[in-house]
This record gives sequence, C-alpha cells and structure tokens, in this order.
Amino acid sequence: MRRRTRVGKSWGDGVITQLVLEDTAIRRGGRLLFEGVSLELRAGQACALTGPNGSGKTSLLRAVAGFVRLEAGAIRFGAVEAEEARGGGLHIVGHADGLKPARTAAEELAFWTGWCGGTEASARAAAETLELQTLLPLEVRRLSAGQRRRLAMARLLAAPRALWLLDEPLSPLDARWREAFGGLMRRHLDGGGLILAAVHDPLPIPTVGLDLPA
Amino acid sequence: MRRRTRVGKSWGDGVITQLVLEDTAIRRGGRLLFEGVSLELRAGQACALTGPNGSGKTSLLRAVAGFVRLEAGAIRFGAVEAEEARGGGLHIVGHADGLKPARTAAEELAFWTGWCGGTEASARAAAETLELQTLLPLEVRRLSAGQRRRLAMARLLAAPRALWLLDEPLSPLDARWREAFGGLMRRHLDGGGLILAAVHDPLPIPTVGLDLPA
Amino acid sequence: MSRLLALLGRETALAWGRGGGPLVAVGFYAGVTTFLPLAIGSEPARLAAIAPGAAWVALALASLLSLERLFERDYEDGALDQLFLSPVPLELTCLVKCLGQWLANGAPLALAAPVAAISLGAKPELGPLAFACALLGGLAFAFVGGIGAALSLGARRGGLLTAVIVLPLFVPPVIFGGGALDAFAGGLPWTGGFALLGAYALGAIAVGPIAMAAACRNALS
Amino acid sequence: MSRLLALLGRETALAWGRGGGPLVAVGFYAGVTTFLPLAIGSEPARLAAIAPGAAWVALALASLLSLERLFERDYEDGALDQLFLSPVPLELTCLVKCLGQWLANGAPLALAAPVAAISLGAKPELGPLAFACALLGGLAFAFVGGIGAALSLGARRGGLLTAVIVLPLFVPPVIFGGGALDAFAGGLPWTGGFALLGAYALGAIAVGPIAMAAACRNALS
Amino acid sequence: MSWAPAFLSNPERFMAFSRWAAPLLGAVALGLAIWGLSLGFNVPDDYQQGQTVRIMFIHVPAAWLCMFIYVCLAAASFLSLIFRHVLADAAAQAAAPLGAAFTFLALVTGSLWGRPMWGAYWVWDARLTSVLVLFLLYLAYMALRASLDDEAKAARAAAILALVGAINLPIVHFSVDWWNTLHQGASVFRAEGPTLAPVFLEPLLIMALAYMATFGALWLVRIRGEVWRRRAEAAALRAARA
Ligand code: HEM
Ligand SMILES: Nc1ncnc2c1ncn2[C@@H]1O[C@H](COP(=O)(O)OP(=O)(O)OP(=O)(O)O)[C@@H](O)[C@H]1O
Ligand SMILES: Nc1ncnc2c1ncn2[C@@H]1O[C@H](COP(=O)(O)OP(=O)(O)OP(=O)(O)O)[C@@H](O)[C@H]1O
Ligand SMILES: [Mg+2]
Ligand SMILES: [Mg+2]
Repeated sequence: MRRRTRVGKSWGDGVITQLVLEDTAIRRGGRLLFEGVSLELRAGQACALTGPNGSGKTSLLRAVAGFVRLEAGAIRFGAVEAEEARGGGLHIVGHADGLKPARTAAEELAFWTGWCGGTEASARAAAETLELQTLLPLEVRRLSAGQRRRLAMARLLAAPRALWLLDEPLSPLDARWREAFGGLMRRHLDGGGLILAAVHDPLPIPTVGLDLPA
Repeated sequence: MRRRTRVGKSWGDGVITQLVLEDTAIRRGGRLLFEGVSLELRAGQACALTGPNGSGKTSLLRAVAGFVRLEAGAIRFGAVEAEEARGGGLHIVGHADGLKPARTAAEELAFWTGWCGGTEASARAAAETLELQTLLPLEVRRLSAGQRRRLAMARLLAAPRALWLLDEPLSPLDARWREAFGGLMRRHLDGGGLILAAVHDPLPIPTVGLDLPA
Repeated sequence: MSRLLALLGRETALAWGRGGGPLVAVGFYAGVTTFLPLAIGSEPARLAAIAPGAAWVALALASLLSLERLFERDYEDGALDQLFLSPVPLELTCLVKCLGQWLANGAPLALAAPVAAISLGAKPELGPLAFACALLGGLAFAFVGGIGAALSLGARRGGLLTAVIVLPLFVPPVIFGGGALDAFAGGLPWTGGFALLGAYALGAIAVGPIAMAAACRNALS
Repeated sequence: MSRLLALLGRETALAWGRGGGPLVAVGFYAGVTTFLPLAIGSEPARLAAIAPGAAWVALALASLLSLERLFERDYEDGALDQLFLSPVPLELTCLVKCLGQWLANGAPLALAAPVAAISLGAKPELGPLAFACALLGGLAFAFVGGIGAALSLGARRGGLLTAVIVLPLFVPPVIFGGGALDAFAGGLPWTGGFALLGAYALGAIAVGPIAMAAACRNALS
Repeated sequence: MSWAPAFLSNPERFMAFSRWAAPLLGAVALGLAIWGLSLGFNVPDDYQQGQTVRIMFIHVPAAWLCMFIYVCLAAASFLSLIFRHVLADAAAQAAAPLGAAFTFLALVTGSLWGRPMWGAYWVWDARLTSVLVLFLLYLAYMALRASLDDEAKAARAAAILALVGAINLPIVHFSVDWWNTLHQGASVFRAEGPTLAPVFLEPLLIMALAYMATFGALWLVRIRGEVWRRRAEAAALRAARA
C-alpha cells in the first residue's frame, strides 16, 4: 500500500509501466549484431539479458536508453512517449559510470541525485541504504571497485525511476552486496518497477530470460 | 617437456618461483585494512584472494606489484630480488587496463607486447588464442566489455612472465571465455607459473584460498 | 533550474580543477606582461599600441586550447549519457557546459586582459572596453568552440579537427573585437565593432547549443 | 631501446592525436598569423615588431596548457602502472614521455614560430634564431612542466598546483630566450642569452626526469 | 519533402535524369565560356585598371560561384539532416571539393589582381579574410567527413558544420559595406541596378553563366559517382554477409 502511493507520488504521471521490444535489430560498425529480438516486460517484471561477449547486450540497453538507433523494429514504453520515458523515466548503470575520479563521492552523489531529480534527503537515504556514509568524503579515485559501483547505484535509489537498465550490475559486488542488491531490486519490482539487466551470472531475483545469439 | 624449455628460455634467469607474504599489513587513508596476512605460493600454484568489498584485495595485489607500501611484513619472490621481480617478472591485469579508447586494438596490443618484452610473433599468437584477430582494427572504445578485457589479457600470453596478478579476471567474460581462460591459467600453472587472483566467484582451477576479513 | 545551477557549479569546478581557469589567467597574465616587453623591447609607445591586440589574440588562442576538454572526458566516461537521460533538453545542458567553461576560463582571462594591457602601457581608459570585449569575446569563443569540440567527438585526430573547424569561426569575433579596440585607441568610433562582437556572441549563444546538442546526440548514437 | 622508441612513438601519437601537436602547430600558426593583424591592425611596422614576441608567448602558453595531460590520463587509466612494471627505469620512461610531448607539441610550434614571425614581417635573418630558441625553449618548458604535472598527480586542484609550481620555473627560459631574440633584432650580441637558454634546457633534461619519476612513484603508491 | 521535385528525391530517377543532363550542361558551359572569353578579350582597356580588368571575367564569377556553392552545400545538408535523405547527403559531399576549388580560384585570381591594383598580393581586409574563412570551412567540412568512421555519423556531423558555417556567407557579402575595405563594393547585385558599364557587364554575366553550367555539370557527375560508390559498398557488404 505504502509503496503504491510512493510510486504515484514521486514517479509522476508519465511513469513507465511496460517495456516492449518489437522485432528489434541493431547494427554496429556495419555488422548486424542481432535481429528479430522481441520482449514484453510489464511493471514488476525483471529481464535477464544474456549472451556471449560482443553479442550486443550493452548495445541493446543503450538502444532502450535512446543512444543507439535501431536498425529495425521498435521500442515502446507502454503509455509513455519514448521521449518522455528517456527524459527522466529510466536509469542506466554500466561500466562507464560518469563519476569523476578527482571529485569526492559526496560531491558526485549530490550532483547526480540533483540531476536525476532526487532531493538531498533521498540522497542521504540512498547513501545509508548502500552504506556509503563513511566513503562520502573520499575522492572517487580512492574507492574500491565494489564501493564505486555502489556509489553509481545510489542514484537508482536517490531518484526513483521506473525502469532500471543495468549492465552487469553484480560483477564487482561481494556476496553480501549481491544479496542486498537482490533485495533492493525485489523492492523496486514490488513497487511497480521494471528491470532489464545484462548479465553473465544469474540474478538473485525471478527473471524473464532473453538470450542474444552469438 | 616442451613447456619447461619455454619457461627456461623466455622467462630468463630471474624467474619468480615463489611468492611469499609474511605477516603483511596495509593501511589506506589512515585505516588499517588488514594485518597478519601470510601466504606461500609455489611455482604451479594459484591463490584465490577473496574478501568483501573494500577489504583490500586490490590493495594487496598492488602491494605485490610494488605500488602500495606495506604497513608491516614483507613480500618475497623466492630467489629473485623484489626490484627484479617487479621490473619484468610479473603481470597485473585489473579494471584500469591502461588501454586508450581512441587507439586501435592492434596499436595497443603491439605497443604493450613490445613494452612487456614480447615479440610480434608472440603478439600474433596471443591474439589468435584470444580470438582478437577480427577486433584488431577497431578502436578500443568500440570493444565490448568482454572483448576489451580479452585485449588487456593478451599481454599475459604475449609476454610470458611467471607471476600473474589478476583483479576479478573473469567478471566481464562470458561462460565460454571463463572456461577458456581457465584453460589458459591451467597451462600457465603447468608451465611453472604462479597466479594470485582477487575474485568474488570461484576460479575454474584448483586454488589455495586466502580470505581477507571485512 | 536548480539542476542547471548544480551543473554550472560542477562544470566550473571541473574546468577550474583541471587547470583551465587559474592556469590560463595566471599564465596569460604573466606571459603577456613579461614576455612582450622582452621580445619587443620596452619602447612604451610600441608596447601600448599592441597591448590590447595581443591580449585579445591570447584570449582566442587560450580558448582554442582549452576546448578539447569540453566534451571529450564526459563522452568517454559516460557522464554525457547521464546528462542526456534527463528532462532537461540537451541544448540547455550544452549551454550550461559552455557557460561553465567560460566562467572558469574566459572570465579570469577577461579580468586579466585589461590589467595586462594597462600594465603594458595602454591608456587606462581602454581598460573597461578591453574587459568588456574579452568578456563578450570569451563567450563567443566558448560557444563557437563548443560546436567544434562536439562535432569532433569520437573522431580520429579529434584535436586537429577541433582546430580546423573552430579556427574559421573564430575569425569574425577576432576582427570585430580587434577593430573596436583599435578604433578606441585611435579615437575613432568603436561602437560598431563592439556591437557586431556582441551580435556574434549572441548568435553563438543562440545557435551554438543547438548545434552542440545535435552533434552530441550524433556522437552518442 | 626498442621499447623506448616504441614508447616515444606512442606518446607522440597520443599527444598528437589528442590534438596537442597539430592543434598547436596549425592553430597557432594560423591563429597568430591571421588573428594578430586582424586584432592590432595591419600596419607592417607594428606587426614586424611584435612578431617574434608573439610566437614566443604562444609557445610558453601552449606548453603550459598541454602540460596537465602529460601524466594525468595514464595515471587514471592504469597505463602508468604498466609502464612502471618494466625493467626500464621510471626515470627513462618519464624522459621519453617528455620527449614525446615535445616532439608533438614543441617541435611543430618551433617550426611554426619563424614562419609566423617572418610572415608577419620580422626580418628573415631572425628565422633561424627564432626556430632554435623555440626548439630549446620548448624542451625546457616540457621538462620543467613535466615536474609540475607529475607533482600535481592525484592532488585536489591539480591544475592550479601545476601552474603555481611551473610558472616560476618558466620565467628564466622566457627571459633568456626573449633576451636573445631582442638582442639579435637590435644587432647586439645574443649568444649569451642563447647559451643560458641552452644551459637551462640541459639542466631541465638532467633534473626533470628524476623529479618526475619520484613524483610518479609517490602518486602511484 | 513533398515540395521537392520528385525526380531529385528518387535516386533511380536522378540517375536517369543526370545521365543526359550532365553532358548537356557541360556542352553549354563550353559554349558559354568560349563566347564569354572572346567577348572579354575584346573589351577596351579600363581607364583605371588598364589590361588587368580582364582578370575580372575570371575572378568575379569564381567569387560569386564559391558563395553559391556554399548555399547549395548548406541546403543539401539541411535536407539530409532533417529528412535524412541520402541523395541530399551525396549532393552535399559532392559539392564540398568543388566549392573549395572555386574558392581557391577566387583567392588566387584575386591575389593576382590585387598585386597591380593594391600593390600587394594579400592584405588582411575583411572581404579577403572572410573568403579565406570560406575556404577553410570547405576544408573543415571535408576533414570532418574524412575523420569519422561511421558514414552516417560523419554525414550528420558534417551537415551540422555546414549549417553553422553558413553564418559566414553574409559576412563575405556584406563585409565591403560593414568595414571600409580595400576591396571594392558591390557593383552588379545592387538594389539600384548595376553600375558597371555594359561593355564589361555583358561578358561578365556570360562568364558567370558559364561557371554556373560548369559547376552544374561537375556536380551532377560527382553525385553520380557518389551514388555509385555507395551502391558498390552496399553490395560488397551484402556479399560479405551472405
Ligand atoms: C584574394 C583577393 C580577393 C578575394 C578573396 C576577392 C573576393 C571576392 C568576392 C567573394 C566577391 C563576390 C562578392 C559578392 O558577390 O558578394 C568579389 C567580387 C568582386 N571583386 Fe574581388 N576579391 C579579391 C580581389 C579583388 C581585386 C584585387 C579586385 C580588383 C580591384 C577585385 C574586384 C572585384 C569586383 C569588381 C567584384 C564584383 C563586385 C560586385 O559586383 O559585386 N577583387 N571578390
Ligand atoms: N561504436 C561501435 N562501432 C563499431 N562496433 C561497435 C561499436 N560499439 C560496439 N561495437 C561492436 O558491437 C558488438 C557488441 O558490443 P556490445 O558492447 O553491445 O556487446 P555485449 O553483448 O555488451 O558484450 P560484453 O558481454 O562483452 O559486454 C561488439 O562486437 C563491438 O565490438
Ligand atoms: N588511495 C587511497 N586512499 C585512501 N583510501 C584508499 C585508497 N585506495 C583504497 N582505499 C580504501 O582502501 C580500501 C580497500 O580498497 P581495495 O580497492 O583494496 O578493496 P578491494 O578488496 O579490492 O574491494 P573490491 O572488492 O570492491 O574491489 C577501500 O575502503 C578504499 O576506500
Ligand atoms: Mg557489455
Ligand atoms: Mg578491488
């Protein structure tokens, strides 16, 4: 109950309730990575995107986020226009996290939370959930791989958006944090969120599978 | 038999045959990460370094490579002086791979192979083993995460050195390449090499364990 | 709005921290005031005559050199992706980035320009105009230069390309500003050149962000 | 040896590709020769007087601005780690990096300096000396600047630090070189200033790599 | 693009049309050039410029044309950017080197004329400088196209540059009014009608038409070449995939 209201309140009207890929195909550097890939994801569902290296998982995530143009097919976000969905309806977290090594974790968290539409309070809450408090005064350069990934993930929590696009989210995390992030993902799904995650290992939540061919 | 000769021939006289950590302790940013960590690794052995995020795995690898100073204890490389061991006796492969996004894979492979003491022929052989040939003309920026990691790993093969320090080597690789890289590690061990790898998931080879406390 | 302010703060801090602002201001100031008398001889009349012009050219060249940093890092480390995924139109984002660049690079230079000119012996009356010209010119350089920086994202030889693209577009403001300064020093009407400089800067602010955003979208795809 | 050659090639290519070299050469050559007359009026006498000075200012400014890129990227992306793990002493590596920086930035500028000066109207006899001064000065700037760049690795406000460290060290070569040019133009003996510039450059080459290597080791640990 | 002539937006029909249009324009250009040159060589010496006035018949049409080509380049770029039309992009790509060549011709002939008229091959006056900028813009356009690997990306980036650079066109044209330049003001395209004597005007206009036809013919040929190149590349790609 509580969660439903949160959803309605902070995600706004144009909240993504569905992610549909229709017969999509992507071409990179003259090579057709895949074609005819379809998917239908409803609110509360997660999809584990698998496939060998170079099969186009990252490219597909970036196509959903609007960076990469489809060679064929379409991507739809339910009742929401693609423009609107990409302008504040989804998060993408990947290897290139956009964190500047020379700035402190606190500066980066504050800026990106604000940029994504979160508040100072939500940033603090996210830092608490991800146990970043003691790390905040450190420069990003000094963080360990797992700590840095957690900092990048903080914006998922600090600025609630319905669709999470995750590129190998678990790989630098330790066992405890894989577990804990599983819990966060479950909570996101329970609140009506959607997750599309490119992975090489199974996720600790129930998922729909989508396997890209080599 | 064949491998023994290769070892003797291309690794030179000052080849590392042992890695010993004696009661090591590391301090970062005023905090003691761990103390009293000891390890003895002989030629042909691999060690899986585990521990939660921020426990100091990467720091320990960098201490072995000579970047981070020990707070206490000692690191020894068998009969080889530390200076010599670090100046051409070991490889480190981690997240920061030193590959320039704007240069082509071929340029980077050629340069790093030469820098590490390999030959053009060995670079070609490494590229073949890691199936990089078709990727060589691409700029590094265009490679997928797994492809890029394979390119970084090519120097392990192209310039044979006895001790491999690997920081989460398998995480961006797909199932086939985890398997294949397991085979390469096994071959390295069979040839008298040593491996110290920081991991969150088990390695596909028999290992000695070393677990850092939180 | 608060987002844009935060972005402006970040961009300024990054450009400043990376060395753009103070480096350019201090180096420029020291360079112009110490090198020029050494190289030209300290004949006051001569020095005074070329002082504002030299300051002006140094501004253009310094802007040119700091350009390549405007988008490239953000492009490579993924920050541009995140900036894109926002209700804020990319055009505004680009505008704010250029403003930040200007605050960190152009503004300190504009402050240094009249100081350098006057300490070289230009008439003190020239000070305000030199400052205003440098301020406006810096804006034009930042916004026009941003186009070049964005267009050459992801290109081989990005730096060369930026220079090749940007140099021709720098010529008009250099002519306008130099003309105004020269006319003022010679006691001629200078408002025409100054107005044209302002118009060019305004035009750059109007057109630049659109072109930059289009170029960034193109590079990200 | 072949390693160092390969490293030199790589460094030059990176500095060049990132835009250092051609940007400076093309941008400055074109910039100085087209912007200066535009900004200060095309009176030949005026132009001729300022020509060598302008080229000299451009050189120092350009060196200053390209410095921060010398170690920072390699430090952040891990390339410096790999360069460290080699039988080649870090001092030699730093020396080669500075040489690469100079080849990509200083040498094209040195080539451009006399061309710019002469095409602006300086006496053609000044050409060889302007070239030699720019060449030597560029070396001094690269090696002295490298120290600042290495020292500020990993510092908060790295750029500011570089400027503060480097600027005082830039003053002597500027004075020596400027003095030599000035003396030559005035028909006075110029060898003294030139010799001092050469001595300073040699000193920088001798001391610079040691200081840089120490600073890099410190930053990596 | 409903308002654009259908035969221009359809590559097939463009190829059919240009197959006969290109040689026809070439023939027209040749005829006009012979006519214009023969008229031009027989004009009386100018009372001020003497013999050298004849450079006008080479210089002025080249100067006009280099601006006109930029207009074509910008228009084609606009069409390719907004409507993603491949033929428009091919047209833009084909126009750039031609524009650079004619700008170069204008610069060279202008300099040659400047020596007797002003006593110097080059002065940093606004008209001359802005034409140099035009030349540099053409070069920048070609450099940008050449240094992005992805052809679609390169096309869009170059189109953006072409549109931004169009700002230089009014500067070239009005520079003589905005600054007091050594270069003379407009004497043909003026609101009050041309001030040039008809003996000079007639061969000038004929030469201008000859230049135009030359450009038209070369442009069509280059676009055809571009279309062929792209077809060949697409075919090679298809063959590689099959
Ligand atoms: C490199 C040197 C020169 C350049 C780049 C140049 C450029 C141009 C350009 C771009 C135009 C076309 C202007 C327009 O239609 O808006 C033009 C026209 C013209 N130029 Fe030059 N010019 C140069 C030298 C000269 C010289 C030395 C003369 C002779 C005194 C000259 C005489 C003319 C004339 C008579 C026109 C036609 C003006 C009109 O009717 O609009 N130009 N030139
Ligand atoms: N900009 C580009 N130009 C050309 N080719 C590209 C570009 N970007 C990616 N590629 C190629 O597209 C393919 C797919 O890349 P992508 O990053 O989507 O793979 P992935 O499935 O995420 O692989 P990984 O599991 O290794 O992360 C790769 O072969 C890569 O080399
Ligand atoms: N230069 C530094 N200054 C201060 N603290 C540092 C520095 N480098 C690392 N640390 C801190 O030391 C701790 C250990 O970092 P390290 O990278 O070794 O961890 P790790 O075991 O590799 O973790 P992960 O599994 O996340 O990769 C972290 O808490 C990190 O914040
Ligand atoms: Mg990927
Ligand atoms: Mg680690």
